[in-house]
Amino acid sequence: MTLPTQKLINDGNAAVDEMLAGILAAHPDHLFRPADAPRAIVARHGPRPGKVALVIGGGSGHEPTFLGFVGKGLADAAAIGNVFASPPPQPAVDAALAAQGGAGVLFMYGNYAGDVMNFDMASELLEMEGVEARTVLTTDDIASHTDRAKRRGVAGNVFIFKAAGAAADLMLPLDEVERIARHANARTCTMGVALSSCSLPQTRRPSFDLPVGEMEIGMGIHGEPGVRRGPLRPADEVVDEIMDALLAEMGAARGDRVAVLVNSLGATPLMELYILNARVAQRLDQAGLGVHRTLVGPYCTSLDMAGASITLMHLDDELTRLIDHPCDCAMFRHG
Amino acid sequence: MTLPTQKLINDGNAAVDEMLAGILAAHPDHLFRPADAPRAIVARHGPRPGKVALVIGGGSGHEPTFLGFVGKGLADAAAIGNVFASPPPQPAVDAALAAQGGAGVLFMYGNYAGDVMNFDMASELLEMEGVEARTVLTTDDIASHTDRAKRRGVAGNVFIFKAAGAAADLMLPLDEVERIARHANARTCTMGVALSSCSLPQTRRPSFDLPVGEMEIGMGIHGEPGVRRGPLRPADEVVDEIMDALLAEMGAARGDRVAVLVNSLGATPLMELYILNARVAQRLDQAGLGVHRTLVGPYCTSLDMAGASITLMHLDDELTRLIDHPCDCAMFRHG
Amino acid sequence: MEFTTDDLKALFHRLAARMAAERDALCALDGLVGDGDHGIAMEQGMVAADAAVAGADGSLQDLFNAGAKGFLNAVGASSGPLYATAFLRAGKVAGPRPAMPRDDLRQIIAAMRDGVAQRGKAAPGMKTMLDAWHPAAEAALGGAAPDAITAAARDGAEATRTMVAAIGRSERLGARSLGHLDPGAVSAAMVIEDICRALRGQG
Amino acid sequence: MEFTTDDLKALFHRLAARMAAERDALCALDGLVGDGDHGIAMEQGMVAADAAVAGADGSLQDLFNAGAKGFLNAVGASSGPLYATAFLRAGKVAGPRPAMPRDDLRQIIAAMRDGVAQRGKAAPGMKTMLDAWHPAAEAALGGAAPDAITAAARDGAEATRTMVAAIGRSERLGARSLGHLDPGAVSAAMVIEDICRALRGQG
Ligand SMILES: Nc1ncnc2c1ncn2[C@@H]1O[C@H](COP(=O)(O)OP(=O)(O)O)[C@@H](O)[C@H]1O
Ligand SMILES: Nc1ncnc2c1ncn2[C@@H]1O[C@H](COP(=O)(O)OP(=O)(O)O)[C@@H](O)[C@H]1O
Ligand SMILES: [Mg+2]
Ligand SMILES: [Mg+2]
Ligand SMILES: [Mg+2]
Ligand SMILES: [Mg+2]
Repeated sequence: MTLPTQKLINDGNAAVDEMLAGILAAHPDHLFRPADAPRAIVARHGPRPGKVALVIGGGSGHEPTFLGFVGKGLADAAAIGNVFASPPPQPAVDAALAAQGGAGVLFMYGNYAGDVMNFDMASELLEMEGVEARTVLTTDDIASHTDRAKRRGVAGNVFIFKAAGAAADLMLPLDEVERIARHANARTCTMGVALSSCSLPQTRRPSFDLPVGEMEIGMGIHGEPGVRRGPLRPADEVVDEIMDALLAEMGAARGDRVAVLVNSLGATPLMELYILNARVAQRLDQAGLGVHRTLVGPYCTSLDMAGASITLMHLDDELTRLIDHPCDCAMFRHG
Repeated sequence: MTLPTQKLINDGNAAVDEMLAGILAAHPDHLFRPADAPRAIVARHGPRPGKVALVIGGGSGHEPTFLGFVGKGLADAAAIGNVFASPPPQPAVDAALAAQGGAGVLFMYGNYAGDVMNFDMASELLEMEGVEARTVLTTDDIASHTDRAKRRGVAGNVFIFKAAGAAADLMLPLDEVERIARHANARTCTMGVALSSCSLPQTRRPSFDLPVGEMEIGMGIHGEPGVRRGPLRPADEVVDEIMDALLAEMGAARGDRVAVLVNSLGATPLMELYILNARVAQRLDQAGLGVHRTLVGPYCTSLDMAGASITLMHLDDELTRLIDHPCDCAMFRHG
Repeated sequence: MEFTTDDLKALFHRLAARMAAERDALCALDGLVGDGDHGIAMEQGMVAADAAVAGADGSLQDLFNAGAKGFLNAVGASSGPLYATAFLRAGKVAGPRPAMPRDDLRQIIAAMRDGVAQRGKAAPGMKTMLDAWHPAAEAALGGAAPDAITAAARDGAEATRTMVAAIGRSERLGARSLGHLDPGAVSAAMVIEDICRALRGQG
Repeated sequence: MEFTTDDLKALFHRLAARMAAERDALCALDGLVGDGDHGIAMEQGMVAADAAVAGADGSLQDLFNAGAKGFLNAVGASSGPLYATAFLRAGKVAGPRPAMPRDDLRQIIAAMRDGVAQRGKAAPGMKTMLDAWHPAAEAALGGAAPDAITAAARDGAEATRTMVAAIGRSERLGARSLGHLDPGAVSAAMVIEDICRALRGQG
């Protein structure tokens, strides 16, 4: 029998609520929780009359995704689920009602069956309250399906939410914010590898078995198996495999520009991420692509999983402006 | 025989230089490397005539410490050592010469025998070039010695460097910047626990043996053993042990204010850090202490070690102003 | 002997205990094809449903509705909307009655199947919990004995081993999902087994 | 048979190979009381020193100076300044000569001890590499046979087991350092052993 994994937690079932208490204590200037809405987190600055409310959400365990991206210039609120579990409809409704300013709500979240069912129920409930809610799913994980519409949403969330949040902050109408969100999603591609399993706070057991010496290629952010398993290879070869796939998918022309995210799945430290980025930069240079901005760090994690993902957003003038738009979130700032 | 630990690296011996390449590629607007100084990293904005140059440094493997704190309003340059190894004198000299503006250099680094020897040699070399160099060691790890002067410098570096960097950015003279640095160090206390060993990129073996179910209390940031080993306990109990020690050491009066850092040693994700912070906030509240600011995340790491540390800086009006002073670094921004 | 609100409370209580006991095994199954949390979702959901039902007054339908709400709000995930919808549909069948003939549990099983199918938009053969609910519902409506309904559910769950997932979290696995059980189908067979105990008059 | 610049180059080459071979064992020792990297520092340092010395021309002193610089710049850490200073002091003893009597290696050992002591500000008994260098230097100056010098270094390293660290990275361990060897003393005994081979005329 495997021994429990080492975690600094109290009761696994209380982990999410205790985390939220710690977040609210750390970031009182950025975030608050509406009365009677224990799983809705709202930006102190950002939501305002006439502004489309961007409401994001999903399961916990991906921090700083989602709630770290709630703040002026980015998302207005987040609905918080249990670990790796879509929130039920109520927190999404709570978040939307607290954040909405009369110009409609845009729900954005990763494309997972559970999230779709719960957020759709939330939309129906909002409709009954007379609040218009639209939905844009993120589907950036190119390893998860050949059909774009069936892909998972993973670390590319950061750029996609950022573009939509900037559009909403610029007071664009719901149609426009929705169009931009779809456009941002369509131009964002991610692929990742895992070097270890994660383990849930409730079970404290590895969710799956990944022998030392192997890695999972195309791993999702919940420990869902990837496209294949293979021997752990040197960083440059891992990057090359991912970049070959991303560049083929993206079909960018020489001279085009991209935003880059080299993301830790949780346990992989900055040293390794920057080693990956050295090769990413070389590959982009060889492809004749310009780098507009590079983010490196834990942006979309999978609890304590070791591994990393690479995201490219294929910029155009519109997306560049939106990516450059300032934002001020508890766990992400720009400009 | 233990199997090699899972890392996304190429050649262990090249890890630091490849990391630096990845950092320079990611942050060209913030950082540059002077010609012929492969292990000196200098802020693009910040160094200027008449300003004291704050030069920090130490071994690699603690990212974002040190080079992530190089930037306008914080450190002017960093000298980069091998993994867990003080840089030799030359990078420190290179960094100082590239950053200095005629008002002298302040070296700040953690109190380790190797760093002291190498930076002292660097100071002697600078003296020969007619550049005045002073040194302030950080000694915030209260678990490492009863005698403050013999303690290690650990995650408290972030606040201590921040205060000194703000003083230098305000164009205060060397005497004042040095005084403030000592003052900031004297009022900063840290203690940490480890839940796993780290492993060096060259050996890819755990540096020490920590059985599942146990933790090391008072662990240093290089895997140096702590004050004792004990069974892994619930997060709240771990926080209580650390907070008891920090509060006793700090001797703050009710109504005083603190800055808080809940730091990951590398592999511990945000969820666990925020669970710790929930308890930290409770304990500070019970002690009648106000929280001026809370940082949560990987700020001073130990490669891929699982674990966390808690830092308190006991603020006064001067330190509050300096902590609030804006800074813009590749891996740390404020204001 | 009719199926009363007390029987329904007892059923929810048994389901909560059952899912708690099976939690780690269901998580392990989900770890192979999904995200490793199905046992947690089912335990939290049934425990919350049990608490809600235990604390509720009223008709069978009222209790089913309370269970639906309790399950959904505690869980979210895929299981939350699926079981919440199933319980709401069951409540409609049970209606505002304090008790019903035990044989109406056959319609309850079928209604739950319908709820899962409607909410999840899946069809049988897609390697989901529907692959347990669907054959069980067919057997129940066809008048099969309780043990045969249970067996149909179990066989349906077992058959997911040979299916390639076509919906839900494991859909992206493609052929890699072959050979593994669908965790939601396995837990569904357990739920159905406990309903069939009640149908048999044993609980 | 004198000790020539070629002999010195060979000595550095042997030290590089030796430290590479002992790297993981030294790292393991350092893992118990320090930060686990001593073998890496000694390998990188000696390999760099070897390369610098191999590529250098000039006197024994020139080669020692090149070795010092190569070691220091490749390593930093504690070992870097300590061995760099040791080599610089050795170079002073060797002087601007193309060769020297092998017996002068006794003064070299003593000079290296002095360099380590001066740079590290440690005293014998503090559980550092000085606990190998110091007894070896005393034995060398006292005219002991090469094997006896080697043994003195080794016994000194072995004696660190019973010492409580009073300086350096393991100082903060207090009594927890008891029972463990100091990695720097262990590697120093290896370095001294190779110098003693040269003193014996074997290399
Ligand atoms: N669209 C769907 N229709 C029917 N059942 C589904 C559907 N999507 C998922 N499921 C079921 O849900 C189970 C997973 O539930 P759970 O692990 O609790 O949720 P999540 O996938 O959100 O982690 C699957 O094993 C499958 O049986
Ligand atoms: N002040 C000192 N004087 C003499 N030797 C020292 C001193 N400090 C450390 N050492 C030696 O250095 C060794 C550690 O070297 P190394 O692991 O390479 O450096 P670091 O401690 O910087 O990781 C110790 O085992 C000890 O022998
Ligand atoms: Mg889930
Ligand atoms: Mg070291
Ligand atoms: Mg699941
Ligand atoms: Mg060491």
